[in-house]
Amino acid sequence: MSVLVTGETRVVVQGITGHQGTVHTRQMQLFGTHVVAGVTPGKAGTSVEGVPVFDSVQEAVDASRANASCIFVPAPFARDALIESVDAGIRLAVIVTEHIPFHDMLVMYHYAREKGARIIGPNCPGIASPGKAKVGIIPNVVFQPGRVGVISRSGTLTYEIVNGIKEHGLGQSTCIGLGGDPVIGTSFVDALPYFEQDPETDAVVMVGEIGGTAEEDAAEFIAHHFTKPVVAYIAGRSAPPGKRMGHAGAIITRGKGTAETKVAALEAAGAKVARFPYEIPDLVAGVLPTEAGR
Amino acid sequence: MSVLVTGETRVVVQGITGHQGTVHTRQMQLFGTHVVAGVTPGKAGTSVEGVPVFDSVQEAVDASRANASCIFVPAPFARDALIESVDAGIRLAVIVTEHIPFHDMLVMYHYAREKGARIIGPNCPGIASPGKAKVGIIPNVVFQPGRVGVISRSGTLTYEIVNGIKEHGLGQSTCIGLGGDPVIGTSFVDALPYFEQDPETDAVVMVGEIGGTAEEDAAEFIAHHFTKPVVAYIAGRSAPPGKRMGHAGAIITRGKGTAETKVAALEAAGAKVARFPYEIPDLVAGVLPTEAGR
Amino acid sequence: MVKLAEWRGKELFRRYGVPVPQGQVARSPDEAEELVRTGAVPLPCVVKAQVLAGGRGKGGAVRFANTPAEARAAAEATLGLDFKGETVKEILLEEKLAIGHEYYVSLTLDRNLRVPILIASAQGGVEIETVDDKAIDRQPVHPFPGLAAYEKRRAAKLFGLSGPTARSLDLLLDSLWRAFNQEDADLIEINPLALVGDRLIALDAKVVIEDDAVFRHPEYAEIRDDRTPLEEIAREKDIAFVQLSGNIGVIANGAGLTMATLDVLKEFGGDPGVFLDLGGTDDPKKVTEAFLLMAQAKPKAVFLNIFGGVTRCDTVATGLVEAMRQVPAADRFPLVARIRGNNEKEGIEILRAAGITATPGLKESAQAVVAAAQGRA
Amino acid sequence: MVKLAEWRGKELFRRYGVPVPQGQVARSPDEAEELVRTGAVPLPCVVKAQVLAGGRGKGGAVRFANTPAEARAAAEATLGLDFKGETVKEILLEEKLAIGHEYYVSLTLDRNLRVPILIASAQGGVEIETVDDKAIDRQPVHPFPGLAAYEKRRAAKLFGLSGPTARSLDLLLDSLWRAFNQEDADLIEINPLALVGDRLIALDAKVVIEDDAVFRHPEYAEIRDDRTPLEEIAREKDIAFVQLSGNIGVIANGAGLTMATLDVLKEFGGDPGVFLDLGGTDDPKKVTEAFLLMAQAKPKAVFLNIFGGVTRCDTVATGLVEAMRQVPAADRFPLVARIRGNNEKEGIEILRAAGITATPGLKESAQAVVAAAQGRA
Repeated sequence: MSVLVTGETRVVVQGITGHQGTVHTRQMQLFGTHVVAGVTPGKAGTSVEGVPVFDSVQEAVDASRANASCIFVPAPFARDALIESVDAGIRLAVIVTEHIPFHDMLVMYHYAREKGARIIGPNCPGIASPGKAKVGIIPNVVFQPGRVGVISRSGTLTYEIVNGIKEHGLGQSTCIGLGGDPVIGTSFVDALPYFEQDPETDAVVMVGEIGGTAEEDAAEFIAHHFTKPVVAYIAGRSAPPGKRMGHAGAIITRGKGTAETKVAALEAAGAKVARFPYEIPDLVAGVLPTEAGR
Repeated sequence: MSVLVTGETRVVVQGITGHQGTVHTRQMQLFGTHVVAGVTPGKAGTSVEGVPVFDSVQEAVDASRANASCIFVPAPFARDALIESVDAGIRLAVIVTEHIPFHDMLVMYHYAREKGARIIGPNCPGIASPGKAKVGIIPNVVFQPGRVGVISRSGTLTYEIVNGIKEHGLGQSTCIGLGGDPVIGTSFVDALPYFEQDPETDAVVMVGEIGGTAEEDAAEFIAHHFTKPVVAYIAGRSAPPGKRMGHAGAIITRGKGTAETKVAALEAAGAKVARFPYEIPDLVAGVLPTEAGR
Repeated sequence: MVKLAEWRGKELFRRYGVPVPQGQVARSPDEAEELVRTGAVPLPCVVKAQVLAGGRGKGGAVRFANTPAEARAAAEATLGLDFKGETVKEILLEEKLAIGHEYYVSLTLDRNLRVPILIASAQGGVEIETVDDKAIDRQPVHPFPGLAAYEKRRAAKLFGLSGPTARSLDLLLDSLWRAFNQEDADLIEINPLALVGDRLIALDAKVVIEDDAVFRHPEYAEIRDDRTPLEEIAREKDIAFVQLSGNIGVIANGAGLTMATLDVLKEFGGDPGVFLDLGGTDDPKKVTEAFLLMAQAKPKAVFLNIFGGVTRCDTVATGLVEAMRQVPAADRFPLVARIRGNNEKEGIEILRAAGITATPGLKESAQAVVAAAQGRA
Repeated sequence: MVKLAEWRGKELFRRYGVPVPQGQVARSPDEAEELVRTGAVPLPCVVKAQVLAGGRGKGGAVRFANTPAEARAAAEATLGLDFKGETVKEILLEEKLAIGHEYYVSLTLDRNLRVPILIASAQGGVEIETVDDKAIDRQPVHPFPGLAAYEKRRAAKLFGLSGPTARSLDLLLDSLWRAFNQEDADLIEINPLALVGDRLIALDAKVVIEDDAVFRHPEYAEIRDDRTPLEEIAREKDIAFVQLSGNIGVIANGAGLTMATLDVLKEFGGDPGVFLDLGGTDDPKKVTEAFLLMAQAKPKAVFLNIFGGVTRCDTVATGLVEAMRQVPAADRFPLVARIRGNNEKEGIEILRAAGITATPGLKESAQAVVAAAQGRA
């Protein structure tokens, strides 16, 4: 099993000939991922790190049977790249690209949803299952195979925490970096059911941030539908309130969205909440079934 | 069971205060349907045939727990009516209204699809399960409870055929009139799986027409995924080719769409194809399991 | 369907930014000559009959002119011409362009996929149904995100375009997409789409507007121009009426039942020619109107085939009897009625009392009406 | 975020057909007086300071004038004023209207539902967060079908409007919806939306454009006006930089890690004030630039917290050492570095060689930097 990616995952890299695309194609390969095709319009016939490049995702899929996409194309073209991958039949797209206008992402999200495709990101580190596959940019070095799932809204902080789990002698089943943009394809609530159903996951670490109500919603889900132990951390407990003009945003999340409401909701749902990142590994070790995941 | 409607179906009638809405509310009630609410903006507080009228579908659903909608509102407002019902949580909408621009229907179809709602129609007679519920306008008199499913693209011809089944001493499990518009919410291929899974259906009568490839697609589905006997009829075998400007339409259905291709595909899929409507009841009786459905 | 004449289609193209040749419509030889003489249309020019049927090039409906006098001559030769049943009342005069290549592109609805579809071929300038299937590219376009950049790139690749020409295809396809949606089009077709230097220009324009959407576009209400006069009257009375060759008139309710009736009539050797669909009405006045319309089409015999579901058979019968009273003796026709369903017995009784044969059997009634049409009854 | 001044918001409203009072912007008392004297702005008029902060009415930033001289006086009293930290450089002069009722309406993103949301209240003219939750209506608007007629009817019902006034709300909401999408807005807020006779008029305009979409709207690139000068320099260098009160500078990579660092510093009694997010960069030149920028903010101490995933710790260290060499002696600050991950050992070595304390422990380093800021190190 594992979550969303498996040993059968075959990745097409959209924007493979750019700097990031090329660097991370190599890293994905080193992780053991089947990177089967790349796409850059006008570059068909070339290759990057031994991976053949095509003009379109459809041509790439036809030639390589790719079933997941990793999108590195610049923000102005990301919307088109995602629609192209969905139309080519890809049902898992990791969008690494940052600075995509949320109006574009609204279209991408709902389009993918109608077509039954899952987006991770944008502006995210992606997904990785040690020993199986990685789609995205999480550093290979932080992983070792194990039974702890990680779901995070952060980037580098995720690496730090995943690495902490490894250094504690534990390993990860699957780690998903959701991305921190206003509109993301996969939220905590979307991701948790996969971990619930994954027989290779014994516990989940959830790394949240202040703002929005994604953590409160996750707590609600955990309370009613999640049976595995959860360790959570909320970054920004002591952050100053953002400068925000207009008050419409606050109206939506009224009475939610602060570190306090998130921590309280998660604790009420039975999660162990770490106050600092370095407390996480001990808490995880404490909730794991005896000897599991080591 | 039965298909899509059950004894638990609770209907809100959108456009209940119009002539058609009022007449068919009464007919649905006489069929035994729970018509629990009506909607006509500006008419809240009144009632039609004893059914309370609300300004909006949300108010109707809140007050009546309606779970299906029957839409009679005029074509220019049908798009809004459907979106309103979907947004209010309705997951089955029968659109009786005719002359809805297909550009509107494209939006309605894909929106409902993203939200997991099913549209029957537009420009259709609706759906009925004798002894359970009717959402739409199929005349009550043609029904009697039984084990024959009917799926039809036609209107009056459906009544004729359903009535023929009754007069032959058989009865119907569920009858769906799909509607004949360019874009319909539920096609043969969409409807057949429900009948496959319905333990109360022993055989299905499929009433098609020339044009499009819906019947060919249904044949494909029947060949691979449908295990119950099918009797089909294709209307328009001898119809003259339509006057059509431009040839783009023909390009799409190239080599399909005629009565011949439809009949051939259905016969190849194992269906019995009637040459005339009056042949249907005998064919149905012939394919039914012994003594079933009588 | 509202089918726009070429010149109207090109006016629409201009509004949406699709490049078209410089040109203007004329309705007389004087006007044609004047357009060329004043330079409104540059020379040499093309003179194209404004008819909806295809095959104009081969059919002599497209001519060329190098001088104002030639333009007049072409106009004289074309105006008033009968082209595949249409009389030429308008001609379009356009600059003649040096064409590099001819492509095909269209947008229409794919009913099965339930999305618009972009059809493209590098083999333009010929009827698209003569083009090999493999040379035609079909791309579904989802209405939510709309036409995607990758779809436009694929079309450019198919056409072998790059650089500024690919960019102009991009803009052209965006314009077509906007026009298709904003005008509620059923079909927008450019054939040929011509490469002139490094520019793409729509040499022809086929635009069909969706009938049901005309309420949003009142400007189209007046230009539905492919109906017979009786069809036009029927439309005004909101009766579905189709007139073809054949001598049996069919009045039924519902398109499916009408088609099934046709099938049965043909089976018994009949030749149905006028179809009148009452739809859901049972208003006796409307039924009367429908019959009077039918009488004007002068059928040899008429078959009334009604299944009364919502419709009541007795009120249809009442309208029918009234109609037969009003039809002038000269226009009378043998009538066979087959009515079933709602108030069937009362309806049959009303008809019988008026001397009209009425039975509930489809097969028997069909045989009877065919016999009547063939003078055997 | 690109926050538009009220007058810019109203210009945008005008373009989209949202009714606004007749008015014009002025930048001097002369200009203000002239606008009124020439009738460009009718009397009596309102003189509103163009600042982004709310509460202008109570705060003396809105004045009234009945004569050109009064308009000049109001302009003189307002221009140059310091309002909640903003200096008033522009004023908006507008006709004074007879207001019947004040409503609230806005469009913004609901991140959770992942759709825009229409927020309405019949209690306008006050800060919306002071309005009772039950008096606020929230309607999600799906971007595909767009704003639906039933949603507009619900708003009209909430406002108690009918007839032509309801119809004008309809048009107004359609305009807002178009503006929200076409301008890539983050927020469009009208508070108050005033009923004047039977017309609805936007008395205020708050419009925020999405930063990430400015590439589609180059006209907004020049009017981001809520940054400190250092933040502006950082933006030009494409470095995420936020300046608040507090005396510890934090340089980290990634927003989450930055926030976690802040949490840890606060835990140990620190007062972090400047945040600099290196993001994914490990270009030594960029690291140097970032440090020089930090030096200008004059922190008491700086904490470098890097987890090298993609980023390499050694190149960050190299950039840091170079930066410390360039910082003028007067601007030097105590530095604690905590680096982990990719090439961690090499990085620590480089820093130690340059005399910079570097450890891999977050807790210990945080304690060290707090002590340094408090002069205890």
